[in-house]
Amino acid sequence: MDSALIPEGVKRCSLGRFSVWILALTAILLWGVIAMLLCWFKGLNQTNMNDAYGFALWIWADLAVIALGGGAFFTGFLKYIVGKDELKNIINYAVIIGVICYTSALLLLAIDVGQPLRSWFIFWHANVHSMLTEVAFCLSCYLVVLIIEFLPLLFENPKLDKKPFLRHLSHNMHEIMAVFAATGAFLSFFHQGSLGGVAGVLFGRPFAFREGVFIWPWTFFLFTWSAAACGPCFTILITRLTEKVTNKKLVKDNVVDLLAKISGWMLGTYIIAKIFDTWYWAAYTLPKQGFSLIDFYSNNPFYGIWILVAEIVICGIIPAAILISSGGRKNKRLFMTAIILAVIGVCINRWVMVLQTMAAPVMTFEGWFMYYPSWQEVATTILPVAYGAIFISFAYRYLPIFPQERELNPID
Amino acid sequence: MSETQKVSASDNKRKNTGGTTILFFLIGVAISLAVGWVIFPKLLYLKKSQPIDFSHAVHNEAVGDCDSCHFFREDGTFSGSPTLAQCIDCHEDVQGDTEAEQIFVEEYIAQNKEVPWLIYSKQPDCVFFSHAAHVKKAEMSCESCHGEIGTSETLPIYEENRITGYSRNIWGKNIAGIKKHTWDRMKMDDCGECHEEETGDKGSCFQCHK
Amino acid sequence: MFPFCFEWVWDMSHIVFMGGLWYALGIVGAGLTYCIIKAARESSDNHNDGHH
Amino acid sequence: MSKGSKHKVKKFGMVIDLDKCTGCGACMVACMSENNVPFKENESKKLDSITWMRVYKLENGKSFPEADICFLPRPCMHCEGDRGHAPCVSVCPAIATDYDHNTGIVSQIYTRCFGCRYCMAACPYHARYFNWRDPVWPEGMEKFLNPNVSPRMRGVVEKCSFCHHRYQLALDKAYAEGRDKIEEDEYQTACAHACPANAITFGDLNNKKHSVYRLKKNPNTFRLLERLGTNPKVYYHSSREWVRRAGDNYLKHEAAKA
Amino acid sequence: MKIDRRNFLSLGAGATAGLAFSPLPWKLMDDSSIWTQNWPWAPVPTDGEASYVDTVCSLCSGGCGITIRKIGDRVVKAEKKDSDNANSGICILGLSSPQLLYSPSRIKTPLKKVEDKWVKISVKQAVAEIAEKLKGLRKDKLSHTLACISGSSAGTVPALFERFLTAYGSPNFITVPSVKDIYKLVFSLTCGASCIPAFDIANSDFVVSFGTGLLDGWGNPAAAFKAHSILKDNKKQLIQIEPRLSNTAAKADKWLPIIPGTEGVLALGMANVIIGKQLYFNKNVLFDSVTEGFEEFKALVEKDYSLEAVSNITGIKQEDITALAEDFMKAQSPVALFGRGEGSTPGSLHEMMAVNFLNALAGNFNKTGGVYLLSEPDYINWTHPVLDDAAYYNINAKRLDGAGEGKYFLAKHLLNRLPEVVNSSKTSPINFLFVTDSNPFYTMADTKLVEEAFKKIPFIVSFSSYMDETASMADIILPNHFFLERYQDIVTTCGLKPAVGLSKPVVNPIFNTIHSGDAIISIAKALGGTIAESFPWDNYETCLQETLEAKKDVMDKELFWIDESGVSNAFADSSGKFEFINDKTRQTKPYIFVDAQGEKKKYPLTLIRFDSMRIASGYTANSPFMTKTVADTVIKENDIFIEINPKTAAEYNLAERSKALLTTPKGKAQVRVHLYEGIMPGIISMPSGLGHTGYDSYLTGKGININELIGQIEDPASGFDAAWGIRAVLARV
Repeated sequence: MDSALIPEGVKRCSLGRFSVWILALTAILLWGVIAMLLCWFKGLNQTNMNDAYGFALWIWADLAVIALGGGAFFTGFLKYIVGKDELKNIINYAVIIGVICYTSALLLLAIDVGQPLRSWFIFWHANVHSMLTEVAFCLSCYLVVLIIEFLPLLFENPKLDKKPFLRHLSHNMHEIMAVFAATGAFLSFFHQGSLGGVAGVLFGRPFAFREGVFIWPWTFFLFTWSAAACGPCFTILITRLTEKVTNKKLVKDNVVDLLAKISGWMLGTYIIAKIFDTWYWAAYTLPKQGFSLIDFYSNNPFYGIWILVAEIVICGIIPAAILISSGGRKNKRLFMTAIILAVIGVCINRWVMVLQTMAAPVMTFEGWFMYYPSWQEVATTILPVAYGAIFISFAYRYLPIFPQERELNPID
Repeated sequence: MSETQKVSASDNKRKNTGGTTILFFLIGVAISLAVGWVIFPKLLYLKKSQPIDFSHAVHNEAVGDCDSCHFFREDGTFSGSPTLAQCIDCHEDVQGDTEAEQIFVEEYIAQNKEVPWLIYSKQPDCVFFSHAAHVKKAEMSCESCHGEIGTSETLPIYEENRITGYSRNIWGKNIAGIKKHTWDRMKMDDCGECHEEETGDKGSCFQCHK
Repeated sequence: MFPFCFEWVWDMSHIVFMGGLWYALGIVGAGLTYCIIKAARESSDNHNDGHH
Repeated sequence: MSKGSKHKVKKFGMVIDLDKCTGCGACMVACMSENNVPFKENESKKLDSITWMRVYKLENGKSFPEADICFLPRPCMHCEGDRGHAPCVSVCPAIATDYDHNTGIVSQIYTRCFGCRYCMAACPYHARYFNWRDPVWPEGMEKFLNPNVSPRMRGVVEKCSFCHHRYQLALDKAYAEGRDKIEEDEYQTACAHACPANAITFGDLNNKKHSVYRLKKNPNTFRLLERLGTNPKVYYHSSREWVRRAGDNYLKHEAAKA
Repeated sequence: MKIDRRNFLSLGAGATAGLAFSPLPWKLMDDSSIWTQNWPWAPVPTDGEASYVDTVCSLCSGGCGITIRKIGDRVVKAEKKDSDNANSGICILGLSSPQLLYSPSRIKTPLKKVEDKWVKISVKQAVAEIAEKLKGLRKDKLSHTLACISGSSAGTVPALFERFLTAYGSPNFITVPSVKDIYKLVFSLTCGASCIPAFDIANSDFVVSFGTGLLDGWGNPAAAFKAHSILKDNKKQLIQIEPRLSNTAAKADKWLPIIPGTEGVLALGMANVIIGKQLYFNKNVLFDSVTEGFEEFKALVEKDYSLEAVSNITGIKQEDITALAEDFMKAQSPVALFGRGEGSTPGSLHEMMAVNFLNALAGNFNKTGGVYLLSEPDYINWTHPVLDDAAYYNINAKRLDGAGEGKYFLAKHLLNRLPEVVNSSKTSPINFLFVTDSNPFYTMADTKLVEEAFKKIPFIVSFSSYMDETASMADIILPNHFFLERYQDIVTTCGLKPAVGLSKPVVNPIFNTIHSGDAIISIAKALGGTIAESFPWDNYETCLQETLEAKKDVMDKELFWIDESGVSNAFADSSGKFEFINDKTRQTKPYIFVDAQGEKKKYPLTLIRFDSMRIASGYTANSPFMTKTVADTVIKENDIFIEINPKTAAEYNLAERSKALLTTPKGKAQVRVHLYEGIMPGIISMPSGLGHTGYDSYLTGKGININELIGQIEDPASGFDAAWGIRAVLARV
C-alpha cells in the first residue's frame, strides 16, 4: 500500500507487520506521554526529585543523550571537514540519531523545568555567564542545524523527490553541507563543553568542582571529547542493532571499522585526560577544601569506589584498548563489547557528574542523599527511546538512509 | 485516475503558478496582518467601565492637589485609591448635581460599601513600587507615570487583558508597544529605561520586586 | 539575547557570547536562504526547460 | 557596583550565637509567617518542606554521656563569593537571582524563575527550595498572608531574602520623613527580631556602629563552608570547638580554623 | 481560477509569514508567561494600611507582651513587642497566633450534639439550653453535681466561673494543675506564707536545674530564654541534671545524666555534703537562729543520704556530687531550679522540697540571683456572690476530688483524682461539666481512664475555641473568642515577677463565637434568682473594667500592671523563719520519692516524656507552622519516634527508624525508634503534645499522645499527679 513511499531497490517488510511494530512502540510512547502530561498539569511533585535533588534522572538523561547524539557532529566533522569520505555511508544514520537525541533532550528539559511556558526566558533574559544558557542556545541552534542536515535525506523520499523544488533544495543543501556541518561542529564543541561546565563550575559542590585549567578548558574538553568518542560508538551500536532487527547488512565493515578506530583513539586520549583530571582533583583540589577522595566513595549505600573503576577502567581503558587495536576490532564479540562498554562509560560519567554531585554531602552535618526515580520520571525517560525507535522505523522504511543497502542486499 | 492524466493536470496548473501563488501568499499575509494588528487586540482586551464615573478635574479644583486624596501614610507607604472613609469626609451627602455622585452616595456611602475601582496603573503582585522613593526622594511628578489622569473629566474605559488580568495601561494602548510619553507604557523595560537614565543603572532585582 | 532586552549590557561577555551565537545563526540562515532561493530559481528554470 | 551610588555600600549580614540558640524554632515560624511560606498536611518529608530558615541539629558524634548537640539556624547565606559571584547567582540562566552590590543581598525573583533548579544544585547549604506543588492555604488562612511578600506559584525556586521587603518598608518610611538613611533597628529580619534568645544579630557588616561589625570579629566566630570560597554573610559563634569544626570540612589531622 | 492545494499552501505560508510580522504571536507568548506568573489560583494578599496593636499573648501561661501587625482588618503577623519590659517577648507558639486565629479547626458557631452529630445553634439557644438543664439539676437538689474544669485559677474569667459555681451551689471548681501548684505548696510549707517563687536566673552565677526545662518551655519561655542568654553573656554557669540531653542540657555548661526519679535524692545528697563540710557557713547563715528543723534535717540527711548511697541511687559519681555541692555553695548567687520539663505535670512535692533546701542552704531567698518569694496579684475584690438556700447547702458539700481534706489537705484542686472518682461510682457524681480554657481529655495522663470518665458524665459543655479532644466529647460547645478577639486579664506568675497583663481585641471576632466571660454571665442571667444577682455586670467588659479600675488605664498603655508590693510577704507568719522540717511536713511522711509505675522485670525500660518548644502540649495545640518545624526524627508521616540509646537499641535488635511495639502497663503503641546518644541507656523518651485526635488535618493523627501510655501516680504528700514516666518494654515489629 505504501510502496510509492519506499525507496527504490530496497525491500521492506509488509505494512501490516510494520503497523504492529509501530503500535507496540506507540503503546510505550503513550505511557511516557501520560507521565509527561501528569508532570505538566500536576507539577513536578509527580517525581521523586526533592530539594536535595534539583537535578536528577532527567538531567542525567539529557546529558547522556546529548553525549550519545554526539555521533552526528563528530561524524559530520570527520566527513565534511577532515574528509573521511567513507563515512558518507553512515552519516545519514548518525544525523538521524542526532536529531532524535537532541529533540529528546529538549523535550526532557521542557518537562523538567517547573514553568515550561516561561522557558523562553532562558533566551530572552539570558544570563551569559550561566553554563545552562550556553547549553540552551547552542543546543537549540545545533538542533536547527541537525534538522537542516536531515532535510535533504527526507527530501530523498521517492514521493518528495518528485517535487522539483524539494529535489533542488536537497541538492543545494548537499552541496554546501560542509558549511552546515562546520557550524554544527562549532556549536557542538560549545554546548558539549558547556555541559561539562554545568557541573564543573559548581564551586559549592566539591565533588563536581574543578579549579583553574581543570575547569576551563579541561572539563569542557573532557565532555566534548567523550561525546566525540562515545557518540560514534552509539551510532555504531544502533546501526548494528538495526542490522540485527532488519536482518540485513546495511553498512560495510570498513566504514564501521574506520569510525570505531577513530573512536578508540578518541576514547583513549579522553581517558588519559580524565585520569589526569581525577588525579589532580583528588590530590590537590579536594584537600584544599577539606575533603579526601574516599569521602565521596564511602558512607553511603550506593556510590563506592567501584563506580570510579567502572567508569575509567572497565568502560574507559578497556574499550579504548580494544577499539585501538585492529585485532580487537576484527573480533566481532570483543568489538561489540567495547562499543557497549564505551556507551555505558559515557552514561556513567554523566550520571556521576549529575547524581553523585547531588548525593554527596557538603555540610558536615548532613548525610548522603539517596534518590530513586518515580515511575513518571522513568516513563518520561523511556518516552524518547520509544519515540526514537518509531522515528528510526519510519526513516528506515521510507528514506534511503544507507547508501550501501542496495549493494549489500540486492533484490533478486 | 491514470498517471498521464495526473501529470498533465499538474502541468496545467503550473502555467499560472507564479501569479496565483504569489497572490495567495499576499492574501495570507494580509489576513494575518489584519488579524494580528486589528482583531487580536480587540479580542485580547475586555472592556470594563468603572463602577461610577469620576472627574479628577472637578476634584482637583476642589481640593487643590493629588495628595489630598492620594497621600502618604505615616509609615511612608502610599495610600493609593481613596477608601470610602476618606470620601465620606466630603460626600456624606450629595454635594453637586451629577448622576455619578448620586449613585456614589446612595449605593456606596449609604451602604458603607467600598467602591471597586479598577486601577489603570496596577502592577502585579510581584512588583514592589515605592511611591516614597519616586515622589519624595526623587521628587518626580505624578504625571511622569500616571500621565494626564489628574486633569481628566471622566474616567476612561478600563481594558483588562483576558489572559493576564493586567490593565492595558501596563503594555500600553499601542499594541506594538510603541510609546510617545513616559507614561504610555509601564513594563519593566520602561522602569529600567528611566532608572538607567536617572541612576546610572537599571538597579538590582529586589529594588522593584518582592 | 537582543540589545533591547532588559538584561543586555554592552560588555565583553555579551558581545562574545551573543556575537558567536548570531554569527552561527547568520551562517546557518544565510546558507539556508541561499539554498532555498537557488532551489526556487532552479525549479522554475527546470520547468521552463521542460516546456521548451 | 552601580555607577550612580555615591553613598557607602551596605553589606547586610548576620551573626548567630550558637551558644544562645536553644533550637526552639521561633525563627523558623517567624520567617514562614513573614514570608508567606506555604505549608501542607505532611511536612515530615524534609526534602520537600520549604523552610527558608532551617534549624539544623548538630551532634558531636560521641557516645553517652559525652554526647553533645548544638542547634544551627541556617538562613540563606547571601554569599558574596568573589565580588558578588555567589554559587547560585552566576548559574541562573535567566537572571532570576542576582547579587545586589548595594546591600549584599541575593535576590530571588519568582516570576522570572522558570524552575530549572540549577541554583539548587549550586547551593551547598541547601538554602534553596523548590515549589514542587501549588501552595494551598486552607479556606480562611489566606487572610494572614503578608502583602509585602508575593506568594509563589508552583515550579519556582524560593529562598530567604533577608526580609528585603522590611528594608524597603524602612526606606519608605525614611524617605517619607525626609531621611536618606535608616538606623540599625529599623531594618531587622523577621527571624532576628523574633529570636527569644537574642541569638541572631542582624545588621550592616560594613557599618562600624552596627553590632554585627563587632561580633563577627570574635575569634570563636566562623562561617559555614568557608573553604569553598562561597564567602557567606552569615557568621556563627560558638564557644565549643567541635561545633566550630562542624562548620567546615577538614581532613582528619587538620586543625580547624582558629 | 481554481483553488487547489498549492494555493492553499501558499495562503498558509503567507499567513504564517504575516503572523510573524504581527504582534499576535509575540504578545501571546509574553501573555502566556505572565499568566503563569499570576495564576488565578495563587492567592494575592490584599494590601492596605498597616497598623500595629499591642496585646498580651495567652496561648500559654507565660503571658508575653506582643505586637500584632495588621493590614486593613487582617491579622498578618505576631511579633515581639519592642520594649524593655521583662514580659515582652515571643515564642514559636505566640508567633503562630495568626495561623491559630484563622485555623480551620476553629469552631465557627455554637454547636449542639444531636445523635452524635453536630448541629449549629445560636448563642442564645445554647445559653437557653444550658440554663434549662442547670435549672433542672438545681430543682433536683443536685447543684453540687455541676463541676467545672478550668485551665487556670487566676484572672477574672476563671473567677467568674468559680463564682458561678458558688452561686449555683457547687464546690467543684477544679483547675488544671501544673508545677506552679507545687511551687506554692513548697513555699507555704517551708516559708509559712502563701507565696510564689520567682527565680532570678538572669542575675544568678550558678544555676543548677533538676530537670527543669529552662529552654524547653518552662515558665515564660521567652523570658527564660532571655535569662539564659544573659547567663551566657556573663559567662555564668548552668548545670542541668536529667537523664536526657534535652535542649536545656545541651546549652548547659555541664550535663549530669541522672537516673530519673532520683533528683530529690541527689539534692539531699548535696545537702549532706554541704552540711557535712559546713559549706553553708560561707553564706554567713546561722541555721539555728534563722531556720527551723535544721538539726532534724541534718540528722536525716546524714543518716540516709551518704555520698555512697546517693551515688548508687542516682547513678552520679561521688566526686561529681561533691564538686557540684561545693561549686554551688562557692558561687555568689547560686540558685537551684526544680519542676520537670515545661512544668505541665505538678510532680513530687518531696522532690521539690529537697531541691529547695539547697536554695535555703545557699540562703538565696529574696536576694539578687536567687529566689524571690512574691505574693500573687490580688486585684479581684468582688463582693461575695449571693447564695440562696439551695446554693448555701450544696456549696458546703464535699469536693468530689477530695482536695483540702484528709490526706489531701495540702491541695486545693486535684483534677487527676476526678477520673477515678467518676469511674468508681455507679453513676457519675458529676451530672454537668463545664470545660473552659483546657483540654483535659487530652492533657491528663491515663487516657483510657479519662475517656471512661468523660463518657460517663451525662452533660458536658465546652467553651473551647477549637474542636479539640474534649470539645468533641461535649454536648454543647459555646466557642470562646480567640485571644486576639477578646479582652482578658492574664496573670503571669511563672518564674517572673507576677504581673497582670491585658489581652486586648485586635480584630473583631471572625466567627459567631462568644467570650467565655460573657457566656457565663449570660448563663447566670438566664438562671435568674440569686445566681443572676451575683452577676451584676452587663457583660464581661464592664466586669473587667470595674475589676481593674484604675489599673486598666495603666494596662491599656503598658499592657502590664506589676505588683511591686509582694516581696515582703514571705516568712510573714508562722515562725518567721525558713522551716526545714515542721509539723506540717512531718505529717506528709518526708522524702518518699515517686518511682515509675510497673514491674521492672516485665518492663525493663523506663519511658519518660520530653517537652519541646516546637510541640505545644497544653490546651493550645500546634499550628501547622509549628508542626512543620518538628524534625523527621520525631514525626515521620504519622509515625512517632521514641529516643533510645544505641546500646539499648542493640539489645532489642532495633536500628534507626525501625518499627517497634511499645508496651507500658497502661497501653500499647506502635512507634519508630530514633537512636540518640543523648539518652541514658535503659531509658526511652517520647515527646509530649502529639497524637491529637481533634483539630484539623494538619495535626490529627500525627503520632501518639504520651498520656495514653502513662498512668497517674498520686503523690503521697500532696495528692497531685507525680508521675514522671512509666516502665515500658519494646518489641521489634
